[in-house]
Amino acid sequence: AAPVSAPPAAQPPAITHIRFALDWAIEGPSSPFLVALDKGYFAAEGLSVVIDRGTGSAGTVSRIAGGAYEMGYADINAMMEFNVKNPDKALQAIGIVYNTAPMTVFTLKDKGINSPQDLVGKKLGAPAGDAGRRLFPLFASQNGFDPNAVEWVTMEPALREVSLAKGEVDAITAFYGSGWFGLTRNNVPPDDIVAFMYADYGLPLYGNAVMASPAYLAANADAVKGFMRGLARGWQDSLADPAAAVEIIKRREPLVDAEVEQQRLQLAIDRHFLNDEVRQNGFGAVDPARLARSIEMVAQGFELSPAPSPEAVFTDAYLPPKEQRMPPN
Amino acid sequence: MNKPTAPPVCVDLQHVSLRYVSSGREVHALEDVSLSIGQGEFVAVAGPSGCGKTTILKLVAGLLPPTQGRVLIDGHPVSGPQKNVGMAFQNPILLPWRTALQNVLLPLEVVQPHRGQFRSQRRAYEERAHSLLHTVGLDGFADKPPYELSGGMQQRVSLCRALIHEPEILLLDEPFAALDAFTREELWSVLQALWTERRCTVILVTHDLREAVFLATRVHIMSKRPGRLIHETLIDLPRPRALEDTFKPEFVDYVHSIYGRIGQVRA
Amino acid sequence: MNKPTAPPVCVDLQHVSLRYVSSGREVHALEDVSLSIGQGEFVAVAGPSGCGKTTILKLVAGLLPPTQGRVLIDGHPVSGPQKNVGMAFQNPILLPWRTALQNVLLPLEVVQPHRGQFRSQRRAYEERAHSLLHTVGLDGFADKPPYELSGGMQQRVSLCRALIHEPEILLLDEPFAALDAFTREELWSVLQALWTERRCTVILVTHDLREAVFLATRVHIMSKRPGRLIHETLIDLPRPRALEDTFKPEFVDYVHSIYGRIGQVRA
Amino acid sequence: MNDALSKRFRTLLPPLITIVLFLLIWEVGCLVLGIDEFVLPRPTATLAAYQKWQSAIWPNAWQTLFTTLVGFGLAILLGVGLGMLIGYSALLYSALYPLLIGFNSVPKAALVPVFVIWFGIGTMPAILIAFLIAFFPIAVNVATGVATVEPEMRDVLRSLGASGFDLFRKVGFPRAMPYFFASLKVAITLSFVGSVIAELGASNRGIGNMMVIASSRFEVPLVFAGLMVVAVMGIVLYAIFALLERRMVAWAYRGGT
Amino acid sequence: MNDALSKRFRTLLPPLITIVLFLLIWEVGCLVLGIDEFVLPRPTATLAAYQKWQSAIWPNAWQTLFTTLVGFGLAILLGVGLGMLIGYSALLYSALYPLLIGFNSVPKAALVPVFVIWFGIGTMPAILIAFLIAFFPIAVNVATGVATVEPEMRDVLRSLGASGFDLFRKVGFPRAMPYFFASLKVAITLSFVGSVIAELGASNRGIGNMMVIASSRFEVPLVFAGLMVVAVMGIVLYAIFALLERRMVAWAYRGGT
Ligand SMILES: Nc1ncnc2c1ncn2[C@@H]1O[C@H](COP(=O)(O)OP(=O)(O)OP(=O)(O)O)[C@@H](O)[C@H]1O
Ligand SMILES: Nc1ncnc2c1ncn2[C@@H]1O[C@H](COP(=O)(O)OP(=O)(O)OP(=O)(O)O)[C@@H](O)[C@H]1O
Ligand SMILES: [Mg+2]
Ligand SMILES: [Mg+2]
Repeated sequence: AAPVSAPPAAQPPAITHIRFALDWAIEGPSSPFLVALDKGYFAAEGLSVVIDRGTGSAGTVSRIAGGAYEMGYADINAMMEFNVKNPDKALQAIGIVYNTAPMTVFTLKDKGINSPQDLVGKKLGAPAGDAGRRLFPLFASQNGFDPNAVEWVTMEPALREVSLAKGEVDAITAFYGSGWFGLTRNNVPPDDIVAFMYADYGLPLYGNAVMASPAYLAANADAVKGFMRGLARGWQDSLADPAAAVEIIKRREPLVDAEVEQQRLQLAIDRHFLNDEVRQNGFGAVDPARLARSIEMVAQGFELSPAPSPEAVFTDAYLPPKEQRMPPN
Repeated sequence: MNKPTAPPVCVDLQHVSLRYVSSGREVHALEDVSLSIGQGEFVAVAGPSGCGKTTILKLVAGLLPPTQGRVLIDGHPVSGPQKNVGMAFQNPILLPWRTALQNVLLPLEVVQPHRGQFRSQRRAYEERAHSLLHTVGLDGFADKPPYELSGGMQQRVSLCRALIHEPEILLLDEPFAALDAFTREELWSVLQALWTERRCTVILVTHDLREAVFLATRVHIMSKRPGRLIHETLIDLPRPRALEDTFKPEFVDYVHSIYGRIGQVRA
Repeated sequence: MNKPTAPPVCVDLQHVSLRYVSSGREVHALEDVSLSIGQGEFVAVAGPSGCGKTTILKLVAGLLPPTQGRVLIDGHPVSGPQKNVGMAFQNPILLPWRTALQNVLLPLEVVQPHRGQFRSQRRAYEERAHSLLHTVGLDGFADKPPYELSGGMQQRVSLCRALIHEPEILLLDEPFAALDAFTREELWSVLQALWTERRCTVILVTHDLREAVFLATRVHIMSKRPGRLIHETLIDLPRPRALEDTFKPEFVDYVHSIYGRIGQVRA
Repeated sequence: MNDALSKRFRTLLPPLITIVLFLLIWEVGCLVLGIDEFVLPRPTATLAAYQKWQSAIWPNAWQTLFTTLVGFGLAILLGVGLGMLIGYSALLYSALYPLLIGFNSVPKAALVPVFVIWFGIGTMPAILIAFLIAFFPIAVNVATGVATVEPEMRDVLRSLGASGFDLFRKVGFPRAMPYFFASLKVAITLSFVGSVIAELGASNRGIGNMMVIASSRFEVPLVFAGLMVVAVMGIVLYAIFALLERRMVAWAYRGGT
Repeated sequence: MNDALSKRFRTLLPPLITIVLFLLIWEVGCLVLGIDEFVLPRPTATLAAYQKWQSAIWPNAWQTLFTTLVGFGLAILLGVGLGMLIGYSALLYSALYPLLIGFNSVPKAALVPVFVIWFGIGTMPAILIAFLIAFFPIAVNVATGVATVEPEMRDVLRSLGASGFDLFRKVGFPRAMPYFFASLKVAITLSFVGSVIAELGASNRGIGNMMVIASSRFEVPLVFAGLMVVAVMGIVLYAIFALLERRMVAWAYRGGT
């Protein structure tokens, strides 16, 4: 808003408060945000940021749209679905964090499922809102089998890997990191784990992204730009020194196990934060062609019509210049 | 008592009938009862068990509305519980979470003007309660809960509760039934003294005709259910009446004549 | 009654003392009470309110253990509730979820041998209950819940409950206190007939000395708390005693002498 | 006939009015405050969702009702049994109460995973949770009812030489009935909650399962339609108990103003 | 002195024995049945987790205790108020009960998202859920207590011309105390459940939050350590109420066997 009287030049710009919602609990992969917060990168932009944990992408999207949070971090595909169902409350993504979507089908060696097609007739477990489960029809059709040929069992996240390990279900869908981690934590030897990451099986989707409502973005363009600048620095720091990033996480949430979170973070970096596209385009950006294709696929998978336009889904207008968001070497 | 200088009517039952209805069936408890009681009168009511004596007291207290007829107090129809009434119930219904003393104090916590002064005057009121308990022979039991008192003791506490706020109308439902003869007679004298002093209007339900004659200015006899008032005896004995007087012929005559009346009716 | 052919002792209190302890303080209710009651005897106990009469009944029923001394029934020490006892409590404690009839039937559902036959004999038992209710003048009230009965009616139901299982020991705690004189006297005769027929052992607590003399073979007078038995009168009047007999000089003498005794003690 | 009808009408009127009022306030409140559908759908939106999905809702509702009733039945049996024991015995009371309190302070949702792993996903965990969540209020109230029986009433039976069990059957239990029925009102609602949270945690069927699926699809009105169905089932069951209560403990409510 | 000590010891012994026994059975059962730690950790594993994370657990525990107590306090206030109203007025009873039953059949967890959208993540939703889940049992029991007051007792006050409020204060309320305390035992446990489920859904702090974190790492022993802490807090609060109860409603338990 325009100031009533011109501030003296010496005075720092007014502080903007931002309530920011994460997608899930505070864990290693949340480090870009917490590192930026902890190191004062947001404060340096004149922002006062509060970061709260989330309970899954669906919840986070609703909370941003509902106005409890100004900005947040959630699965871009879930956001698209929400946008189509609530057109007047649609959100917009302004920076991709998970460049490779993490949705994965996990199974175990002894289940005899060696390719996606072997899932036909099997029992799959996942929380109802799991992105992998929601997008499974897409995965199935891309891989040439009937998505209705599997049976789903709904379960809370904590039960998923255990159920697979215990033989309650034949396969699960999960984010790559948490699924891998959950199975190994439950004493499944890494060699026994079979994973079909959607990204490797014909679904070039994007994953989690920073988002906000277009109205908010328009009204607070400078603040949002500042936020993204700070976030890019947090991301770079996390990549440069994951151990230090986990230290920061641990300070914020003393309950986490540093070693575990570092594994998680490393996994996220290797699989999702960094790939050739990111190395080329920098943090946050999209490849317009890939985005368009992925929107098309998601619209088909979620039976969304009309399919959202790429401009409505994503804008790079708030990202800092490319050189400020390149990964460290 | 029925002289030209008759006192103003205090309690007035006009052609009162009462039917209890429960699960569809009716019990006809009172039939056309008319009873005028002057202010300061002491009326005793006797009658067979289940004839509606307690019901009459409840009507006067405003705990029950009559099915037919009217109940007036000081000329005003009774439409609900009254403020200036003290009632000793047939069962001494004491509140188990209160000590004997606290039970006696209850009316002072509820009835004006005491209620307003209760906090400030607590000491004085407790004194009063203690002295009442003393009068009925319950020294040392003030702090007991009711369930640690014997039946007769409970009844005496309940009597104190009816008296403590000095009500204008006193309704006593067989208040001495659980007491031995001597304690009972002591309390007759206590009650008589109290009444003489305060001149409140009293309705006493009793099965003891000596009690009725000793205390009352008028004794009413009721018929079997449905209860009607079938006989009235004015007791024209000098006051104060002493316990020795109960052996005097006039007294014994009154008792016998009432007794005979009841016998006739029952036969 | 105290002849060489004295019946075997049924209820035997030997130097019984009882102290109630509550919140640290003691109430000394009974002091060194000794009382032997032969089988088939009818003992009346009178005494000032709060002297421990009810306590004695509870001791005999095994509801309370004595603090000192022993209570024997048929020679066996009482260590808990007894099976062959019928008790009419001072307050007619009726179960509100049962009708009058069901309240009367209660002992039959609990006490052997009735309990075993209760289902099969239900009709007969209900007959019996109805006829008992009829005897006490409660025709037509069998299906009422207790709270729709008058005080005296409740007491009569409670009396029926004490009688229905034909107990060998009958403990009656002021069973007629809430009844009018005529009903009461009718019930005296009923009780006397019943006792003559069954010859159960009865302890009757009462404040009515005429009642005591009319019914009992022996009348005990108790002192004030701590209660002691201070006087015993054998009532040597022929049976069956009729209500008219209560006006006979022997009868009146008994009453007066006991009355006098109590007066002396109190003075 | 007409009279009976109008009487029934009069007993049904007040709750209908409040419920309609409640829904009205909700509807208008949402409209006036401009609350989004994905936050709190209006009753009309909920109803629309119900009508749209009706045929999908009912099989789930029956499943939930079934697990609830089985769990609730078990809760009554064991709650009354346990309540009776701790109501009677001061020793058992002091021995078991702390354990029970501790156990009940723990969210039952935390036990869902354990049960699922033991019994598999499906009906069993839901029944168990419905049972576990509901039995405690019953036990507490029955225990209180039994323990607060007037000793005078107990003496009536003791004077007949009645056994402990007779005492319970003839006095303790009837005397505890008002407490028991009060606890049923709480327990039946908790049973539903238990079933649904178990289904939320892990299941293929039931209203809880439907709710998670709906909420993951941003079908918030459908979530609320599920909640409404549960609420209505709760009300219907309550009405049945209220009838039973009116019959069985009329004596306790005899003062009814 | 010694006597008082040994008396205290004797009152504490039975619950200690049962709790120790319970833990023992759990421990041995897990060992014998070979139950995996990630299904149901043994008490010793739970204890180990507790000791390891102690310093991280307590701030969360205080947070949970705080929200629980605030919610519970509100529940007492409103529960007693509402219970009194529906206990007294047959009209309000019939008007409000069905609505309340319906509302309480709905899992409060379903309201967490709504509250989060309104109040954000944090203390407020937890307090509200703790309150909402706990007030109903209190209201039901207080209402039952008030409605079942013996009319004879009520008449004692009515004969004095007492107002409705006097009636409540002098008879209804004291008479309802045994019911009230019975409901507190249920309500305090439910308050904890409410706080924790709200924290599971939405909070940065509290035992519920800790449980989410722990379970997302499959640190099941830590999840159970959190549950144990909640259970212990529940037991401690219960002990406080039990003391209060013994003082305030001794009259009702006078038959104490
Ligand atoms: N609440 C009630 N509901 C139904 N009937 C009742 C109720 N109270 C009393 N009655 C009936 O009304 C009649 C009169 O009762 P009431 O209590 O007035 O008698 P009473 O003269 O006081 O008798 P008692 O001397 O035995 O106390 C009785 O027959 C009784 O059954
Ligand atoms: N449960 C109890 N706890 C403590 N004290 C009690 C208890 N029951 C009775 N008492 C006391 O014991 C004494 C004797 O009581 P009891 O009931 O035997 O008297 P009673 O002779 O039956 O009197 P009443 O004629 O008034 O019924 C009384 O002083 C009473 O206060
Ligand atoms: Mg009466
Ligand atoms: Mg007595």
